[in-house]
Amino acid sequence: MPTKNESITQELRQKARHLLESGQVAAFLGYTSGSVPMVMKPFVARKPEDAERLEWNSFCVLNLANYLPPLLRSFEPPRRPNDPPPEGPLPKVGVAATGCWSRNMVVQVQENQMERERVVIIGISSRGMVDRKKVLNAVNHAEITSVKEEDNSLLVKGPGLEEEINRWDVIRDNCQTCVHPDPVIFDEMIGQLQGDRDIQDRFRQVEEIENLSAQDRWQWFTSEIDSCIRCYACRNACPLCYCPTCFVDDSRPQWVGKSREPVDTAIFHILRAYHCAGRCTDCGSCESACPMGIRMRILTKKLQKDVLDLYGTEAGMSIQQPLPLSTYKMDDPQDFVLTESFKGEKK
Amino acid sequence: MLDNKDFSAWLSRLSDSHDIYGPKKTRKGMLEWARLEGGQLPDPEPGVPKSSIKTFYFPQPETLFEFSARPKKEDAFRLHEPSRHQNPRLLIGVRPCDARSVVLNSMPYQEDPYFQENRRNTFLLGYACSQGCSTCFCTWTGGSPVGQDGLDILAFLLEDGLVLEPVTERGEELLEKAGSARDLTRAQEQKVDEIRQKAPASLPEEMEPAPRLREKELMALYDAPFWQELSDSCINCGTCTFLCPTCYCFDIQDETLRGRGRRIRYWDSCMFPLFTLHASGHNPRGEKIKRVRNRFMHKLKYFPDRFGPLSCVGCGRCVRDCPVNIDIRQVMKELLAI
Amino acid sequence: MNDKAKNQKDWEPKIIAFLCNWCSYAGADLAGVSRYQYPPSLRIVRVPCSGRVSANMILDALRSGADGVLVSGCHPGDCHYISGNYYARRRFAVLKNFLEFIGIEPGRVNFSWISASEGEQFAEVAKEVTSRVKKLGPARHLVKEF
Amino acid sequence: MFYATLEGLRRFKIPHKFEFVSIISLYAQWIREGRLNVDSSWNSDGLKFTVQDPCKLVRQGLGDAVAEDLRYVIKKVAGEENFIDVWPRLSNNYCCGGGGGALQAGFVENRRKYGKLKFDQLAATGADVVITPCHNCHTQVLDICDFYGGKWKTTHLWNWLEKALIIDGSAGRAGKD
Amino acid sequence: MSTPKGSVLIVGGGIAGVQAALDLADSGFYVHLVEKSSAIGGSMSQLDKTFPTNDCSACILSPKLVECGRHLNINLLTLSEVLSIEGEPGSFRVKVRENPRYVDVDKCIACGSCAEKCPKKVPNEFDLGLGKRKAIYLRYPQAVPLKYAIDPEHCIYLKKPGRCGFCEKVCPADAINFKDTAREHDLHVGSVILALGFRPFDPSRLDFTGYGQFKNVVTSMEFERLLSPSGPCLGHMERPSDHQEPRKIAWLQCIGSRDINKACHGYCSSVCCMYAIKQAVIAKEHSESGDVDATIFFMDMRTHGKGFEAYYNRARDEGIDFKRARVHTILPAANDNLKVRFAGEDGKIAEDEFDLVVLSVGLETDPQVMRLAHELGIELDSDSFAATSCFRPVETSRKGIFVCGALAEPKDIPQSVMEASAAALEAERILHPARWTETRKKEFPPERDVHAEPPRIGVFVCSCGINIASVVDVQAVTDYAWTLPGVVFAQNNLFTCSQDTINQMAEIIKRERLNRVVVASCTPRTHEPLFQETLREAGINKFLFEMANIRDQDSWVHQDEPDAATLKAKDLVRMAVAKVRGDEPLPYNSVPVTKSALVIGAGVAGLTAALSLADQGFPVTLVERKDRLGGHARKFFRTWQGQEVQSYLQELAGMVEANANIDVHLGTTVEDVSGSVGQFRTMLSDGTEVKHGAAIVAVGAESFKPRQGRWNYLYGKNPNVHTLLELDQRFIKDDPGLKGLNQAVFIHCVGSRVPERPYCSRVCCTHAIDQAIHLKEMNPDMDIFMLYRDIRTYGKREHLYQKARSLGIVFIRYDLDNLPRVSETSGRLVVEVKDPIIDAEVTLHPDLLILASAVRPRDDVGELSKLFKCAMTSDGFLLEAHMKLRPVDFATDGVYLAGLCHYPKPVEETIAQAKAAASRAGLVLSRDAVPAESITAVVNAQKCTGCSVCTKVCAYHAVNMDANSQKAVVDTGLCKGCGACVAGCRSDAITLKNLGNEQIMAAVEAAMEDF
Repeated sequence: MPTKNESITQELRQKARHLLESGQVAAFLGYTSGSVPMVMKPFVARKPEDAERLEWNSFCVLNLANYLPPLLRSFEPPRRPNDPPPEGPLPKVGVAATGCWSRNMVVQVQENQMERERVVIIGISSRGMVDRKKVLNAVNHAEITSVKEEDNSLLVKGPGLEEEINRWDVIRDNCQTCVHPDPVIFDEMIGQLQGDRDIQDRFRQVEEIENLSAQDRWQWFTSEIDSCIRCYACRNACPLCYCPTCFVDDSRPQWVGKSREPVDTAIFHILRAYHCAGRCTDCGSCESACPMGIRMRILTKKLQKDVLDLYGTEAGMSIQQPLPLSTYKMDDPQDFVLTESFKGEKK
Repeated sequence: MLDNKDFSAWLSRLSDSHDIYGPKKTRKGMLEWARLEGGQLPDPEPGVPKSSIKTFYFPQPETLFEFSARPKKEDAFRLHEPSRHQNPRLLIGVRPCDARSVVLNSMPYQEDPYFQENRRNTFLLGYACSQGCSTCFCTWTGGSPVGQDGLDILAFLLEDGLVLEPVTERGEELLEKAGSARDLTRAQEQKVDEIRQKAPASLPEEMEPAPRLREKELMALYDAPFWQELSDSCINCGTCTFLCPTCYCFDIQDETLRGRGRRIRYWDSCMFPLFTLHASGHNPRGEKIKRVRNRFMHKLKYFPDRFGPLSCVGCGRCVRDCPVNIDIRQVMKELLAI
Repeated sequence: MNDKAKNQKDWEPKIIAFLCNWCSYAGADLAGVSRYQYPPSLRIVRVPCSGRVSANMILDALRSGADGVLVSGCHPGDCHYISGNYYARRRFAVLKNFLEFIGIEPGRVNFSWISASEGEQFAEVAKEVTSRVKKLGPARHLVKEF
Repeated sequence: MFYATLEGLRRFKIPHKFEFVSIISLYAQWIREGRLNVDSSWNSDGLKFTVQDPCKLVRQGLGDAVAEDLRYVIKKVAGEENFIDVWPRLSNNYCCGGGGGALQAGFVENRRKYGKLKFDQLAATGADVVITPCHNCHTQVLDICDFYGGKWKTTHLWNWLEKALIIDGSAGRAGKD
Repeated sequence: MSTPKGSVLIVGGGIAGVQAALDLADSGFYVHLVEKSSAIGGSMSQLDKTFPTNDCSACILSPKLVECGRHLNINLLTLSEVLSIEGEPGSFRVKVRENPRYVDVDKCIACGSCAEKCPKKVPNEFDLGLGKRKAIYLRYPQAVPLKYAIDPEHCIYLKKPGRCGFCEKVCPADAINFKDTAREHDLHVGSVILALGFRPFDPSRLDFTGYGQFKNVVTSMEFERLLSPSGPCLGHMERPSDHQEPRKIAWLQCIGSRDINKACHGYCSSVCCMYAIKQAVIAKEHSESGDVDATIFFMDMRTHGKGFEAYYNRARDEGIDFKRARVHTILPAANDNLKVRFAGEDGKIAEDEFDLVVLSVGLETDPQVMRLAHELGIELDSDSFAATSCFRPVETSRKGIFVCGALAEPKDIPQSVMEASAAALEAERILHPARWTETRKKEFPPERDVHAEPPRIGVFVCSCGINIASVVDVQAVTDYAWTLPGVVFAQNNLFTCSQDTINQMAEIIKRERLNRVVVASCTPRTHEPLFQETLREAGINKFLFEMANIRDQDSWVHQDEPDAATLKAKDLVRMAVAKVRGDEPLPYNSVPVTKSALVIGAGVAGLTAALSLADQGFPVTLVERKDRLGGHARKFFRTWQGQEVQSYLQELAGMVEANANIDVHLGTTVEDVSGSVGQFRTMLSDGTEVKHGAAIVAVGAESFKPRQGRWNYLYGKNPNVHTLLELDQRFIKDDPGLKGLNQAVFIHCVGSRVPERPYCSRVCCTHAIDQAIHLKEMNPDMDIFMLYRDIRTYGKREHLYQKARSLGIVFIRYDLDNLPRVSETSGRLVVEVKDPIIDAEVTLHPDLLILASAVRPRDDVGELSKLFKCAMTSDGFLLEAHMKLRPVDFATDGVYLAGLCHYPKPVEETIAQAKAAASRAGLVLSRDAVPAESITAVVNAQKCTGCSVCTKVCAYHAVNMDANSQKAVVDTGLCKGCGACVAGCRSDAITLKNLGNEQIMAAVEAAMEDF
């Protein structure tokens, strides 16, 4: 009997092949496997037969929304910046999407990065993706040469190594605390929607840090990022980071030094996260992409928590809902404002 | 032959006059370069540390000079040398692939005073690899798990100590201070030989791609169709470049701070949007596919055409840590197939 | 050099104050007109609106060596540009929490609403912010050095 | 009668040439004009006076002017320093509580309950004498003083005017007791 | 009439006078603004906050005052009085006496040294005597002109020459002139506008209030000062007796209003209910203890303005206690507290004790103003307000002399501002041939192109007499400035702003070929324009300039720390130099104007606006969606003053049709709008494309018809149930059937002030009562019952209410919990309602049931508002740019609104607003080009991601996505330079000219420089 992911893979190939064959899409964006265990390759199927290379498993950790806008652009006829848009409908692209990916697609639509009509979304309700680093920890960083996946376990093999690991134990933190595993926009579904998950302590990681002293928080933050090599994998894996010139690349003004110095690295991480405030869906791509094992996701998670607490919104839940930092309410909380807290203190 | 205690004692003595570094396991479980003090020994884990040793030759950032940004002060616009590191550095536990990268990088940086100064000032004590990892392929690139290129001293790790072989004169000088060296026992000699024999065999079969690639026609490689699929999955991050021991591209920037300024050199990556960006705004490598291609063409074609060897030591870092599993070994095979 | 100065006992903090032109900057003027005295720690940067102030600017001030930052705008509803301070309020609420989350001491980065007629309040805020920053000591966390 | 006529003409907008004047205003006018000579020196004991402003005369009738005249006369008669005003006063003074037929119609309990407010107000002045220039007020104030145990004397105005009157501007007072 | 004079006299420098002055001066007329006190600003400057937005009064007023004070075409005559006006429209001779100030305004730098030294303390009239000022004084901190004045009543020297004279000794500018004398001015003007305002009613007349007797009874105006941060207790809210914060405050409404008994003011003062609520809200907010009990004693809560009812509801939710009770007396209690006795609606007597009682005093005309009016031959009405009529709301009895603001009737600020613009329009209508004949225009030499030059910065460090120099070592600062990068000249001046220094500065700029200038002196808010003008005179672009505020924000606030202040001054200069280095010449943006207008809607508002503009020679396109002119007003019988509406409307429509300048498009709607102020292009549904410089939206509203639901009351089911307008129809037809009726019942607030339509429709109380009176007059035997919630016959309309009651019309109050119930038995209407006064159910059998139903916004207003990029309120009315001070402008420049689409209002207010809108539109149409902001946002398309954050946060719709490139583009005509987009942009793709991130960062970095 095939595993759940094997079934999904089959159905995904079928649907992608159909979309490509029928000409509904010019390409289908999914994953294929590569040469290293537990690392999947985002893959663009351009011909119906490519669909057979598509694969779905628990290691599809990078958010495919990240690839969509440039992929869609690549199918537009070339034109100069001020030429009018081409007439008639433009080619579409199909894509597989879990809850968070689809929410990032919503944000991309809201932020004018792509048109909803141009993507055919095959929804997959997510069962959570595996954190390669957790697996490595579980085997004490022994070398792994193959991993076989069952529905609820992973069989890990390497030189002198064979171990079965409980799948849920090595699921990424963001997936373990994920509330919305279902796609919010899709054209077709593979499998059933599972509904929102009831997670009591979805912000536990954040709260643990909040409860530290300022000094300890700084200690945590600096030690978390001190290994950063400024490779920008976190930024580049993020579907929100589409600026042609990122603030770190700017030299006029020079917001932040470009090299590996603690203050500049800190400011890079602060601003990168801050720029995601109200937009981040906690897809975890940043953390998954980081070669140095930095848990920068906690930063965006904190912002997600505050935006939810302060303004009651979560990113990408619907195309109509305004992005929280480009809107306001008259009675937004303002206890943080000194002159307002003066009032409070005197009370 | 030094037992671990004597080795430690030697290092401890050396640390008065040298800054000593070696790979240690971090709290996150990965192997990384760390300052070793008071005779600390590196962790004897197999494989290469996360970062390559290029940090020591090609610091991130390197201050080229400093200046005052206030034209009317006495030191107005006068450039001065930054205070530089004084003590010689000794790196311990360098894997032969990393050591070889210094030799390769030295080729384009022949005339670079900063690089050469750092090279003069840095001593390498290498650890021979007794077993290749699944991502290793030094043998393809002209290296060897027990190779000596770039090292001052090569060590073989045995259960009860290390066998140290001087490679350079200055390595020999350094070793002289080790003092209490003992002669090798037969068993130990056998063990070293066994490593020399078996280690290369644990790696993929030699292909000698460099000469074959040099022979290929440039444009045929450049126009190969597989680049498209490769770039489809690439996210243009700098992981491969920054972890790579032989990626040596840099950018330069002036920084000012509170009325003072400095010019720094820091790592660049052909993956980044500013790479080869012209002042006009035009970038000959404006698209992802061109950047991805550049990285591999540089390593596997342009560099060999210019200097002979590949600009790759087969350490496997890029293979291990690429978030989208772009594998240079695959690329090599694709290119060789053309 | 900077550090040495900061270690001295008579260290006076430098606080960058981004004040909106229409309310808080005018409030600061009124403090002067009314001769309310406050510590000489503020370095006021006049901006058109608190909505002009971005997270980048605040971080840049800290990176440049400011011991503290104050951003002050019109009271909600009073914005000369209709809604600038409402957007600012959201940006700052999120930023302030976030900076504190990563360990920037509460009191380093401050926000206030001060109207053109609140000269005394301006002086009060200046005193309060200065005393908070003084208690924290010289900023170190995000100060760029070379 | 006075008020009924006044209000009748006013409410039904009956054209008329009447001028409504209270005797109190005339007293005041005459005192001002020197036609009535009064002197407060008789009040050597310093009897304290206060006043009730009758609704029909002041609030609903002729307004504050007559009430001011009333005070003027009292001050002249009893001495400026011996007058203690109530609060509230003039048009805004409390009703005695005996109006609207309450005195005649037999609602004794209710009337005295309403009058309690008046009693408290007058008692608060500590005055020895309450001038009530209205028969109805007079009876009510007299009754509540008695009922609630007040210490004052309730009188009309003329009783005291007469005490202060200087006859012929020279030889003592008429009716000096 | 020969060519009229191109100048106007405005009497009164309050907000109405100031608004009229600015409107006129900006549209081509020279204005003499006469103000009795030493500074303009009027009553509004004394207020703390304004309702319903709680805006800081000084903050929103100040910019207007400053603009007025600096205006080249406004001659400010403070301390002045009008003596006489002779002549006729187009040519009046006016005598004005300017009383001596004893301070030379050209020299005074408002440093305040004089007042500091002046030994004579005087009760401060600005604080209504609650605080003290000196005999030499500034009326208030933001006074315009910002010049001191000597009060001759109290000056020791002026009383006894030779004594005192300290001010003269300490004045660093030699500005004191004890020999100053009164001057008389003979002015020749074409028209006159009276904006003399009101005075607050003096409650000492009302002895029951205890005002003047008890310290803790204050008037509402006094309470404003107690709340104000610039007031006597610096905004700490103290009660007078012991300077403690009051915990329990009562407001007493209708003090001196709606009182024909003692106050002799039968009218309603219109504003007191709202300001009392505002004060209660602010008191709660202000309170340091945080628990203030606020109680408002009222008769009818009159929150009939835009946003007022919501404000009232919010106040109630916030726990302010509204007591429908008339207070009998304030009694003294222990601790200087006050006991308040009152009878509730249930008739029960209750008592409560308060720390402070605020008397919500009404507005009345100052007797001095009455005398002046009398002398000028201006007729006043029985309430002593200037007599006007509904159809001519700003015209006085004397031709060519107009009135605005509270002088004509008590009113709030927006209404006054509206009338001010309307009065300005009336003057323009007479004087338009003389437009631009008397105005002055500043000429500047051509500007040197400095683009290619390296920065050559000049730094001028001001001593400001001793204001700066006594604390800051100005010489050290000057020497220091020389060392800064790019600085090629630095100089210290005694007074940088003095005329001779200014002239010298212009010379130095030329001689040294400076291309950037820094002045280190006082605040740019007052002085930047002066120095910028100097740059222009010296032939360089005025935006190459920065100020370092080393006085207001340095020497004055660090008086005891000269060393630190000097260090700070150096920092500030260095910051300014760093900033100015990056400044670039900016264009003096302007947009050429198409000198014609589009008016949408041909009701009373649209017709009036169209005529008002056409009469001045501006072509107007008038668009009406229906196929005839007249709009909503075609259904009206008469105004509350009794004038017939239909005949007026016919006259108005006739004039419009006859006017050659008006192009009427009936049965037409607006399809599309593009462009911005000065250059709109509008497509009409009939295919016409209209090019116009300004637009007035006057699309009206409609009457709510309660065909079903909770407010139905058998409307549409029983033939005897009418709306007000339907009854008006019967009046217009003079329906004889109305005469024989026995009983009529009116139900107020049908569909207004209810959850689904929470606003008050403002007009219905007056309308219903007027109809009731009309019915009663037709048939005095008819019994008429008004079922109401609060009677809102504001202003002089209160007289109608009084009349209705005197006619025997019965008023029964109901509330939302106890709605009247209407039923039918065999065709006969039965109305049941509970009368709270007699606490009993009343059953009525009316022959006629009239529903005073709501005025509701039209559904299609939203479409139109989108076309013109205008905002709407949550109620669906159009939202003006600023509720208080820009009541007829939209946030979009060049678009104005009038009439019912703004909010329900009676015809006289509609006419005033339409004229105001025409006046505002005239500001644009009267000039060849309109200035636009120079410091605007600019997009770097290469960096732009097209994410549209900038377009979302722009309040002016100035940033849009280019349809082709999908990158942001800025419409510089609309951009106001606030920078919200810049801060919102993650990729630094949009920036502000001369206020870009790089420049701000340069200043920040400079601040941190070690030296």
